Amino acid sequence: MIASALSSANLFGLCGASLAGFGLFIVIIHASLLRRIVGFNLLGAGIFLVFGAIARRGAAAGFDGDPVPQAMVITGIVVAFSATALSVALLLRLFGLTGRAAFDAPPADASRQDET
Amino acid sequence: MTLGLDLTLIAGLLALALHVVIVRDDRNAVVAFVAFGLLLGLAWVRLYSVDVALTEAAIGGGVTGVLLLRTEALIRPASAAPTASRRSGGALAAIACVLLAGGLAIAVLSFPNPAPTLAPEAAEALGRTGLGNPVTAVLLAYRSLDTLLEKIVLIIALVGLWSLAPETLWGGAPELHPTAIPEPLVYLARVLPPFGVLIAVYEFWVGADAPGGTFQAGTILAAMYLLVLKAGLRPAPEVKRTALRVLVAGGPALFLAVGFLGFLMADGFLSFPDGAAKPLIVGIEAALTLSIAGILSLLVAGPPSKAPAP
Amino acid sequence: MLPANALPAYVTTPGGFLLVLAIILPVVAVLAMLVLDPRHARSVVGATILAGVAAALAIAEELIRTGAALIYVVGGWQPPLGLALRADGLSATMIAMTAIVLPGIAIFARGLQDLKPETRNGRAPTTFWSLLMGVWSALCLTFIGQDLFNLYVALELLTFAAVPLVCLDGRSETMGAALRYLMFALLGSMLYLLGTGLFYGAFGTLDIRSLSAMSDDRPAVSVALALMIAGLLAKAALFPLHLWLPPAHAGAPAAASAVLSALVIKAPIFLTLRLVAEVAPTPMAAIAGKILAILGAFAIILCSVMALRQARLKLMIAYSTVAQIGYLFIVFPLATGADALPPWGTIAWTGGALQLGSHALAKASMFMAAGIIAEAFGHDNIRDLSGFGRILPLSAATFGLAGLSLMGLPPSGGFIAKCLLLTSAVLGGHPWLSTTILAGGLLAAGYVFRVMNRALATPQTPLIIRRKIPARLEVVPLILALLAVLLGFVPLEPLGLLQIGRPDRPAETMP
Amino acid sequence: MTYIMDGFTLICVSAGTLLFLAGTLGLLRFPDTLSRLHALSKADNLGLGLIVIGLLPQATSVTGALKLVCVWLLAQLSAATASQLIAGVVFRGKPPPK
Repeated sequence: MIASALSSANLFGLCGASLAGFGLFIVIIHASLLRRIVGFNLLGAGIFLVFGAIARRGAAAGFDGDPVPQAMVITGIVVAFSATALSVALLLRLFGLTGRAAFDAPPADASRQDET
Repeated sequence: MTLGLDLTLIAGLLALALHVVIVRDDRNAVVAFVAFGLLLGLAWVRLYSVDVALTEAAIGGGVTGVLLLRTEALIRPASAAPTASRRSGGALAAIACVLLAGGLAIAVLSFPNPAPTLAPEAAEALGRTGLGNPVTAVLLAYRSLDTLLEKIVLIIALVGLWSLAPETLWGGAPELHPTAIPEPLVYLARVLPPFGVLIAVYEFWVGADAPGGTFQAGTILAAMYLLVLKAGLRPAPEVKRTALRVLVAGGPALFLAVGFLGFLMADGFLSFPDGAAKPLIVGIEAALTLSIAGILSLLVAGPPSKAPAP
Repeated sequence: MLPANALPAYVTTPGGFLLVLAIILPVVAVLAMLVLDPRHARSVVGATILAGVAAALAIAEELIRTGAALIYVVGGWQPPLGLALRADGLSATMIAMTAIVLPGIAIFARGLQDLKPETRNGRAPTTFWSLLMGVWSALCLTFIGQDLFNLYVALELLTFAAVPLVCLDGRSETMGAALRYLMFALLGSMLYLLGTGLFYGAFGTLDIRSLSAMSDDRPAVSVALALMIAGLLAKAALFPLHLWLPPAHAGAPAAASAVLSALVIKAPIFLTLRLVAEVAPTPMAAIAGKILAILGAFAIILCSVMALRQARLKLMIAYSTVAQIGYLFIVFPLATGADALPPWGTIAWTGGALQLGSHALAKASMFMAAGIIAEAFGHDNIRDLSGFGRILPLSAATFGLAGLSLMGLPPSGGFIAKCLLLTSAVLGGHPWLSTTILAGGLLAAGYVFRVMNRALATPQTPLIIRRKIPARLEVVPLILALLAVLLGFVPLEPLGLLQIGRPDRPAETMP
Repeated sequence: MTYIMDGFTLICVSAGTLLFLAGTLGLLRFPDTLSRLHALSKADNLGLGLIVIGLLPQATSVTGALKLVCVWLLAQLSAATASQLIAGVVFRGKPPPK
């Protein structure tokens, strides 16, 4: 019983690890800023699942999981949501001002162009 | 049997994540992400973290999904002409991600057995708070400073979000509803909110002793309010209104006030007097629930898009 | 069962409540400004700054008087279940540094806003005050937090307060810069959070004191530290993760640039220092130190060259920030490499702390001077600023004095800092590090003189003044620049103040 | 008695699951949006309804049973609205509103 619970926790931990990998890949590779924001959310979901696996492994004292990492995940989800809200608002404003939803040139090049 | 369920769940999560990575269309990716959020809620149930499952389903799948879908609809003209995703760094990025996932996997598998845990300490200290739900105890007693500051994070994010409005619109009202409001939406917005409020009150009330609590209740309230706004039953409020700002600041302010009360009545900042812990915590939670509902719905509503009345 | 149980419990010290005040006072201001009419924002901030500076001074005074770290156990819940706050000598120095620079910037921002009284209670000024208070609270918590997750909350608070500062003026290019900054910062936070989780999974605690006693070279620790340090570097803009910084810091309004460049980036650097010096086991700290120093050296050379090539004054200063951050990472191998001394006893440690402080003062004053110049002439193209020293002599003097510190010329805080680092590098047998330090100084001299040359040149066509700048506005940056110079008069030896409260563990771990 | 109840649950839940499967198949295979919608709402209404009815005898308390019924009613409400909205969009031949 305990062994199966532990292995299930580990499975979800490994799932979280892969999700974090997928999320990071999107964040690095996709030009679309909206997709990157989704990528951040995937990365976050993976991280939280790792926390969840840790919490489940720490089941003791009559609790089904360690409440401390669980509470941290709740805090984390809320913070991640406000990050999403802020970045979406910035993206929409950028779109409203420029009509684009991706970064243009890398800033190193943009900064070197001469002023008029 | 349960192993099969877990594996199915994990396979679904990974497949949806992969879909988000490779699909060309942004809308498709966002829809897949919403489905992903709901499956993730189930995963949390399987991890016996019902509190987190409720939060994840409400925020991760629900409100974030609304936000992303709306954004996708608004910026679709830009994404219609797809910008070439960077091919050059692809291999390098893939290596970085495999390294991250692999390192994490090794770390997860190398955790000591039996796992170190604070559950016994949390259980032992639970008596001092009078609460029954250990997660609520962690959030509002043991690590209340984290929770308090996280509310400030939300408020700062909101202030920053409002500041993104053009100069003339600052302090005005956001606008959510489309020009033509579909009939069924209005019907839903009339029927659902009473249930929603009831469920939110229930979640908040049981949160002290059973899974549930301020975040979950606040998110449901926020969702109901957003539904009402979206159906155009009520105009969105101007964000400079004092009543609205008092609502937003009220929860954290009460939390702070009780925190300072600890200097006078108990062992110091954020400590509760003996025996009064539970009523104080429930009081804080009530105010926080309203504040969270306000903050979350305003974060989804976005920066003001109508000029304030003079 | 765990070695953590052998550690002494945290006991709240008599002055401990001051730590709570340092974090909470700005938070009260944020809430008050949210509810009150924008007209009152300035008085709220003024009162908070007075109280906050008093708290910072009281912390320093209490620390020096007792000679021991200040500790506060929040809510009476003992770590690892609860949270503790702890200020040692270095933390108190950082808090004091913040309490000097931040009010200076606030006074400057107030003066700048007074130039346009019609928008004084408008969007940008009002938001600036709220965000400034958010930054202050987050910085204080970063300097005194003892719990890795608590520190994560501090980092997020810092990020969310800092990002909107970048795009306060609402131009489209600053929106892009802000979004890029947010994405780098978020990635950093997430990697940091991931590391935090791994630490919890491995040890069941996030309390830094327990972790420093328990951490060993098991795989989870290596992965966790690598993730956390990489995340913090993205936030600190260490080469090659610096791409977001120049457009963000240069695009922000003058006062906001000063906050970002002088203060905000110091928080992740401070945390990196704590992770490497306290949590990482010795062999891992040595490896991390080497990598950080190499990246730091690249940052110094490459970004100084980039600074030399910039056409715009603010971009030049921003690139100079990336270069000067490099010096802080050179500290790592120098401080942890000496076998006979603990890190905090080395001259490199003192040099690093001085570099942190003097850069904060110098960079804040430089950005403010650049803001005055941009306000007066309507642009900040270095080529077209010939003779600005005649019109704005005080700002030119500010620029020159701050430049002294960046170049590392005596007398200045930067000189002492770089001199200590150089001595440490020579004694420790790191010839390439000493070469880098010297070369970085020369390059800094190049870009500072390029501006000073313009300042003192005779213009062919007289500069057109768009707006008259009152002298009292110029005085604030000048005072900060003078303070940066005055730091040059501290004695050339390991400072006692920086060693108070170290080590944070029982004496038996002392070598 | 319990045997009968368990049998009832088994039959109802299996039937519900089957309907869900059929609905999903329809969602994937039907040619146009409206018929897909039809398949989906069948699964939602009948499938979920059958599962809830099947689970009712297993509820340990009256409130538990009431909660189950509430779940079904709320799902009905949201599914009906969503279907209406989607159908409306199809009818007007426009992309969905924001």
